[in-house]
Amino acid sequence: MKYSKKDLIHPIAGSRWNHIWSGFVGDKLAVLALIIFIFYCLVALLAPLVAPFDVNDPAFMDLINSEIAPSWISHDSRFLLGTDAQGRDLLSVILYGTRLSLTIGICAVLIQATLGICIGLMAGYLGGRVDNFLMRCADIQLSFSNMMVAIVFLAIFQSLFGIAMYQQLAMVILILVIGLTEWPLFARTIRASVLAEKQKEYVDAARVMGISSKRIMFRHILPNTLSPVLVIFTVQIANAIVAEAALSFLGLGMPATEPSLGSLISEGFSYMFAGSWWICVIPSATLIILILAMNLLGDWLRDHLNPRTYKD
Amino acid sequence: MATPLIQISGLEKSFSTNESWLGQWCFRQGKLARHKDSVHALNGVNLTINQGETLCVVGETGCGKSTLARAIMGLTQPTAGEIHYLDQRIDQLNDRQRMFFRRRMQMVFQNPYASLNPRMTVYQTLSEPIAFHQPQLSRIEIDEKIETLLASVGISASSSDSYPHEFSGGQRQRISLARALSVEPDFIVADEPLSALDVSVQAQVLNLMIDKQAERNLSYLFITHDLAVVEHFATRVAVMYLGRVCELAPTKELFSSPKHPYTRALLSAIPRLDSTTAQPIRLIGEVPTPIEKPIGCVFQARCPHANQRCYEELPKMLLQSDSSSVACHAIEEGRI
Amino acid sequence: MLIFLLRRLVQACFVMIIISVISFAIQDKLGDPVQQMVSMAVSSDEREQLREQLGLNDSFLNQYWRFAKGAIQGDLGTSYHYKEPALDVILKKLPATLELVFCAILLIIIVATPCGVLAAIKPKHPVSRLLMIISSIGLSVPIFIIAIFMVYLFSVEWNIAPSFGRGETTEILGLWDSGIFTKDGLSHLLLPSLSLAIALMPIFVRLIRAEMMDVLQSEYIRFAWSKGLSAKRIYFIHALKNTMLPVITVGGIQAGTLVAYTILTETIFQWPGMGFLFMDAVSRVDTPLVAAYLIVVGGMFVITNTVVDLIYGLVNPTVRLASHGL
Amino acid sequence: MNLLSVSNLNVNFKMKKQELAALIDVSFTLNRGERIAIVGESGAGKSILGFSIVNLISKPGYIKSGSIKLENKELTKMNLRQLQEIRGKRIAMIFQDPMMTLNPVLTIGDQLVETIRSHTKITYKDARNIAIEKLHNVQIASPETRFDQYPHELSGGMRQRVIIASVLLLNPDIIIADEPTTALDVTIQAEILQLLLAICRDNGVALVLISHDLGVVSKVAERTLVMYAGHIVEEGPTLEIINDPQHPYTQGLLNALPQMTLPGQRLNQIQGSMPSLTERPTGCAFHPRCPYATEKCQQEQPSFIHSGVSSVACFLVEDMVNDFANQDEEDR
Amino acid sequence: TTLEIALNADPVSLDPHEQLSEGTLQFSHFTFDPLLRWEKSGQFEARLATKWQRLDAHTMRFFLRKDVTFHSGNPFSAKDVIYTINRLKTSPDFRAMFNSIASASIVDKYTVDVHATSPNPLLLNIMAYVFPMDQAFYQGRDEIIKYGKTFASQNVSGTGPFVYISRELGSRMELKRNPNYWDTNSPGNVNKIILTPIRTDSTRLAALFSGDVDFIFPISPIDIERTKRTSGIHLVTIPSTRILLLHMNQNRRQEFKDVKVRKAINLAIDQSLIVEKILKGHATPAGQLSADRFLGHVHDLEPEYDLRKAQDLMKQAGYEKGFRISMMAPNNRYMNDEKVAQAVAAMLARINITVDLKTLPKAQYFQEFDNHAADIMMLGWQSDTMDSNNLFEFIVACPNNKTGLGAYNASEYCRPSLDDNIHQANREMDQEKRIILLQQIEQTLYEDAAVVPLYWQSLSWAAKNKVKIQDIVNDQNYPYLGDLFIDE
Ligand SMILES: Nc1ncnc2c1ncn2[C@@H]1O[C@H](COP(=O)(O)OP(=O)(O)OP(=O)(O)O)[C@@H](O)[C@H]1O
Ligand SMILES: Nc1ncnc2c1ncn2[C@@H]1O[C@H](COP(=O)(O)OP(=O)(O)OP(=O)(O)O)[C@@H](O)[C@H]1O
Ligand SMILES: [Mg+2]
Ligand SMILES: [Mg+2]
Repeated sequence: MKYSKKDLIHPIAGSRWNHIWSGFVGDKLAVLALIIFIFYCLVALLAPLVAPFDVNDPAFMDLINSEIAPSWISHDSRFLLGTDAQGRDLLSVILYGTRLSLTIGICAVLIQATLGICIGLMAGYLGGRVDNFLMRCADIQLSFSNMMVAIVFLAIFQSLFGIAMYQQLAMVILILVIGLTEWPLFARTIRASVLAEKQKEYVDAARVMGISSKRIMFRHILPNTLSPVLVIFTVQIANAIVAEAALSFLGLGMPATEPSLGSLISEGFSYMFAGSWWICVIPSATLIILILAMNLLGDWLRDHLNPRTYKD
Repeated sequence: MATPLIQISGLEKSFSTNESWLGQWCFRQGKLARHKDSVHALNGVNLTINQGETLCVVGETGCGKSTLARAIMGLTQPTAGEIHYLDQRIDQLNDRQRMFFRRRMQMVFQNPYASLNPRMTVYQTLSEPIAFHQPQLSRIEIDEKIETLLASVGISASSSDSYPHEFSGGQRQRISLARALSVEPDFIVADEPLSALDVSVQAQVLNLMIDKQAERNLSYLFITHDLAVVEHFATRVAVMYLGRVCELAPTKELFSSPKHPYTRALLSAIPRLDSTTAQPIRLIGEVPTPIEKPIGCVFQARCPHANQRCYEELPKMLLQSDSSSVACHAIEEGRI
Repeated sequence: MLIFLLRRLVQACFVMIIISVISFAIQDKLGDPVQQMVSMAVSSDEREQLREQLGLNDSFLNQYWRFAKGAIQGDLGTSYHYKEPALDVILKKLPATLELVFCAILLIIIVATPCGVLAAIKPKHPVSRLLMIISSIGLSVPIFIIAIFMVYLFSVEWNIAPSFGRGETTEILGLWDSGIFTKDGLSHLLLPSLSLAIALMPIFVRLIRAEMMDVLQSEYIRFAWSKGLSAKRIYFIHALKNTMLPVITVGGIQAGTLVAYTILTETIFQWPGMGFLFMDAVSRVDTPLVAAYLIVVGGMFVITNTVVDLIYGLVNPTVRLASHGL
Repeated sequence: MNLLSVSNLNVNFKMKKQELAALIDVSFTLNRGERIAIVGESGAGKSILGFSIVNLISKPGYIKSGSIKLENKELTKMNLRQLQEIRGKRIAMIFQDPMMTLNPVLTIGDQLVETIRSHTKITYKDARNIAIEKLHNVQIASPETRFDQYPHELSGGMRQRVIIASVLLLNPDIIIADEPTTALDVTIQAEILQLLLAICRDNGVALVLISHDLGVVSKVAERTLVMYAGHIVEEGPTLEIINDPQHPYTQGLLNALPQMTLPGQRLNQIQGSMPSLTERPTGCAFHPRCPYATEKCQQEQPSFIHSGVSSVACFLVEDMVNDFANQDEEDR
Repeated sequence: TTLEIALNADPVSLDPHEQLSEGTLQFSHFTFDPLLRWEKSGQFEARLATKWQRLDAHTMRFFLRKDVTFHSGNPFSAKDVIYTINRLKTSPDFRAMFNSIASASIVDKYTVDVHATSPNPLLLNIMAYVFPMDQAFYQGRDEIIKYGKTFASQNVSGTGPFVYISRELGSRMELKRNPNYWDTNSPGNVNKIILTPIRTDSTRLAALFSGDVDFIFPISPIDIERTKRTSGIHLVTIPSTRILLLHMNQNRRQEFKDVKVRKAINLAIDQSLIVEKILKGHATPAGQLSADRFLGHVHDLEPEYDLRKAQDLMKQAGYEKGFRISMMAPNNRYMNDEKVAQAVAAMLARINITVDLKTLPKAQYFQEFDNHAADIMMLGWQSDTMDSNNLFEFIVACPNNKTGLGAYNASEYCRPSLDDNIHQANREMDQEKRIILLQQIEQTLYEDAAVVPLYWQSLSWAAKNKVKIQDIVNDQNYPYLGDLFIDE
């Protein structure tokens, strides 16, 4: 068969990134999402500077101040968003919580991506037995939800380091748990793209030139498979943050002394009926807006990079 | 006669279609048996390519033309048979050993939109093989080399920092040719390099290939569907059918007196501008798929002249009076 | 077909062995089961004795060997808390979870399909824009927040639906306790299945939309238009069937997510299903039950994927299961 | 009266920032039973023209102005329901790639029967009989078994036959065939073309054949339109165009064919390539590649003039014709 | 009338002797009757024993109620009591308590003598745990196995107000009124009980608010205000005797050996604030271990909070700069345990003690507790015998593996003189002398600042208004549902 018509359509002239950028500026929603995301990142980075209180200060937590409503209700100007049940300034806690959640999300996805990309590349490029084996592993991995893996990991870490160590390492462990559970998504997507890219003749051309497999994999194929990765990356950060929140909600996540957004929500939930709604609602809103922004960004990227994400 | 540049003998290649080990088990007559499905893309191909000539390979879709090209280039490992490059056997080399031959033999691909890495500029595309094969060259020498290369294929050197998508199909195909030429080979395999191009652009690329051949005494293995191009460009033509060469002849002889029934049908089917040729010869029957290894003549199922012998015995390539060779029992027996 | 199933079986065994090792490895890492069984006043000697009785002091290999031997005969150990074979306990809770999941999936199919199709064929229409906005937001609200607010609004503030449990159940065929045949049971099913459905719906609406839009671009749809077929036929016969292929595969993959979500929903709604049982077992350190749960879920995943593959093969004629060897 | 007349058709693509013109002032007519061909290089707008006749241009594209009349009915103004009446029944289309044109999840039979049943009210059984008969007509062996098969079980040539059968089901007046054989082997191509030709001849169906292969065109069409960058640049009887092309583009196209040069010699290439929609030059779109281009060509769009049996849009020809006319006048 | 009740846990087993836990004892009160039970006033109420008399320091005689039948229809008599006591002595969980009873003997069909091994002032308190079981019903198939199914764990025959119908472990239990219940004077009118365990506080509360259940326990302190405000629902709160305290491990930390440091810690922790803010006043700040109804309670040992003085003490001890310690607390065992621990950590920061706090689920916490894994550990304790000495024995007595004393002494605090007093109090039959002994211990503990008592938790129940729970709940959390009256 001769080759399909689709490839023939001339790509639009001008630099690819230029094109993407110009499309981006045109899309108000995407710009808004990006601004929100950057804002969150800044806030997370600068939390120690912007937070009105230092959460590490022993005096930060004072029971006397517990459950003060946000300043527009209580008119207590010390606490803009009110305080939680422990008397911590909610704004500061949320800032630090966002920092934690984002760190966990991004680091976890970095792990996922690294693992997934390497495995996907290998499976796709080498094919055959290797491919079969790796994809079976991915299947098995998928059959555990991260909730279950988290429990398994917690247990293993605890027996390795002892319970006391565990809480110091909670963040690292969460990153590992979330990072190690969702790599199949990356792997499968990359593999699918690699399989498609491998068919393309530029790979053969490189082989004919005698270029080594490793170089072909990483210098030729990988850059061409990155657009789906970018899309999944943003969406997965959102997912990772949600996963962390869910684990914290079940009491398997960050310890109460170092609350992430998820643990704040889960803790605040018990105050819903009591009328101190802000302890739950404000962190929830913070989380939802962050995730919404990430998802919108992912959507936009998906539409504009038009990548082939994993389907089968 | 001088040693041919490339000599291919008894080349076979089969692809297995059920890779996984478990998938190979199936029930046959109520018993569990292991069974490997395979596609026999090449079934014993013998060819030679001489220095400075253009050997065109024609044949219908799926007859194994690309597989042949890929086997020569070492992109697939043949199942059986030998490939020689000037007396040296090259079909069983590993990547390291093949390195030398990579410089001697190069390839141009069909799809100009897929054969260039979309994430690499023209400069990167060209400098990679040069730097790889001639590590002694300095930066400046490489730059110079690329400049001359680009100029020689008619691309302005100023666009060397552009990405492939900024070029039209014809330009890309010329860049592909430049890439192949960058290591200064003396043999180029071109797998349908024109089929994606428009007539007007086709001419540009074909001209370039003709020019380069004259310039460097290149040899081509040229795969195509387009018999008009073959007639124009080829020194000799090999007609393939279902993984075998069924007729091999100098161009003039082939077009003036096609012998093999398939060649005849093929030539009669070309929609020519001028002639008001008679009806094309209609081939009855299904185009077979090369799942089963054929016994007898591969063309048997669609051949109007097939007899019992064609079903049983493999026809041999026999030299004809006009220096063409044909593998056909009917011709051997003088039935046609 | 048979070979296909056989292949799945081998794969399943492989999965099972890995899962069993892992789940067994965590056995005594979750905490001390004995602590849960005795009162505070019981002396440490007594506890040690009990531990000995339970075989908790044996070496890991010994314990695993015992476990594996039992597992081959379908005995995944005995739950400390329920004092019954762990498998039985889980299977007893299975109907509840399955009903919940089934209702959620039904809701998803009923709602997501038309929404996705609408959003795909009329992308500019205000309704489909609204749908997309809602699904974007829906995708961003974690399920536990959805569930919490559902409880808060529907049962506490408005008192429309019960907030926990399964309500009245009827037994059918003597092996299935069903809640879907009584009004009470259905009303209990409402909130949990709804929140499960809401959490997964956006994924499917968007997926169906994207796939449908892809399919609508294809040549054969254009050909169908050129044949003068009615829009209904083109959308629902030509396009939808092709759309469903990737949706089915993704659906199979989402099974893992579904399991995670059932854990969350069941915990919040006190739904007496497997997920709730699992969390309970974890906090009770009922390790045999935890291990059995992991194994059962792994098994279910393999089964779901097999079923998904079978369905895929049915819908997609180009994938012949026969070609896997019949 | 013409069966189909297209006049001053303009088709645009509405992109984010700009409007791109894909077809500019295209006019032609088609008579009952006539076979015409549209040739041109890739991207000339041939397919767009084909699709716009049945109003099937894909999304950002729309018909900006102009009219398409089927007998007396204006197609551009019709609503979907009316169009559905026309499509398939009066005007049928064959697409380029038989591999992609049939829905992979429906059987051949389903796809044939639904076409009949959506236009006429007959029973499934009758429809099936018609379908099988048509399959037989396109020389498919054992149509009964094929009827229940899925497209992937058929070879490419077979599928193209099925597609031809499916457009024949309702005996349309016009068949638009958009490169029906490009994806096929030469031998199969010949068979399909013959089949198409025979069917058109036998049933008096008008054919619009879209192709870039002048050889194919010469075998089938009575009249040929040459397109370049959204314009029709030359129109006339096929033989005339092949033997005596007027427009420099047509000339170039023909000259570039390998047959036109001696074996082993360089071909007569046209420089450059066809512009994409975004970079269409002013004036005559062909002027950057035209060896005879003048100042005027860069600024003005030549109009379509009759010269002999064919019509051409080129200042060169226009000047020549004018010269002839002047000479005539002077002579007189 | 049907009562739907939601508790935080359900009994592990139907066998009343399998596990000594709140759930089991609650269940025992539903389906069995004790010989005697606690009244709200702190007195004993005669149930199956109509009266009792002390024969000597070792022996007590119980006169049993006549014409009582078990659910199985078997008549109740003295042999059932003997049988039950003997069975209790074999139960791993109850053995510790019943070891002090040497034997029980039949005097006549309705009279029983109970002999203690030594003079035992708490004999009656222990006898409150005797829920006579139906000997004829259980005999021969009455083994107690912690891990496995037994006859007794699946079948019930008691004399109690309710008859067991069915249960689905972990999600539902049904009981119906015993038609032959002997106590015809009881106002109770509940015909059927459906008991659902709901673990999550908010879900349980939501179930009450949405009308799915009639009666719940417990209410999280956070929700108390809201519950009070909700119409149609009423709330009953009773201070309980469960003490929450912190252990400061003196062997892990040199600093804790210094009484000044311990005192400083005690002074730095503001029990009242914790109770007010975290428990919403739903507990009683404690300055000692014994609740006020215990004999050991010393009236004027109030919790002290004085930050200045605490800082001074730290300075005197040479720890002005403070030090760093580890602390562990459970996070799902006691009401808001995790928050309390956090608050404590914050309060200790004020005297420059930096606390690395770890909170664990109870399943893991008590393992760590047994290992004394942190410098400060939290513990809650309810005295089984409703007596101070039980607290002292487990919490502050010198740890001794043989006698089992000090099993929960994570302070590793050891003062032999105190142990002597505890020992003495165990056999002192004279109430007055005993009070002095116990109060002395409490006073010593206070002066030594051996542990940090935090508060006595309160118990709260909530129910629909028509359910008159105020009459049947008590500080041990054994609601006497048999006497529950529901307005129609
Ligand atoms: N990697 C592969 N795996 C399995 N079968 C293959 C593979 N590559 C080629 N084949 C099969 O081998 C046969 C020969 O293929 P090949 O690509 O050589 O044909 P071709 O003559 O180049 O056809 P075309 O004209 O379409 O390019 C075909 O039937 C094809 O399906
Ligand atoms: N959906 C689209 N959006 C934007 N431009 C389009 C679209 N479809 C087609 N075009 C452009 O319109 C022009 C005409 O396209 P058309 O498909 O008619 O060409 P063609 O002559 O049929 O070419 P071919 O021989 O390759 O089929 C091309 O330049 C093409 O890039
Ligand atoms: Mg090929
Ligand atoms: Mg086209």
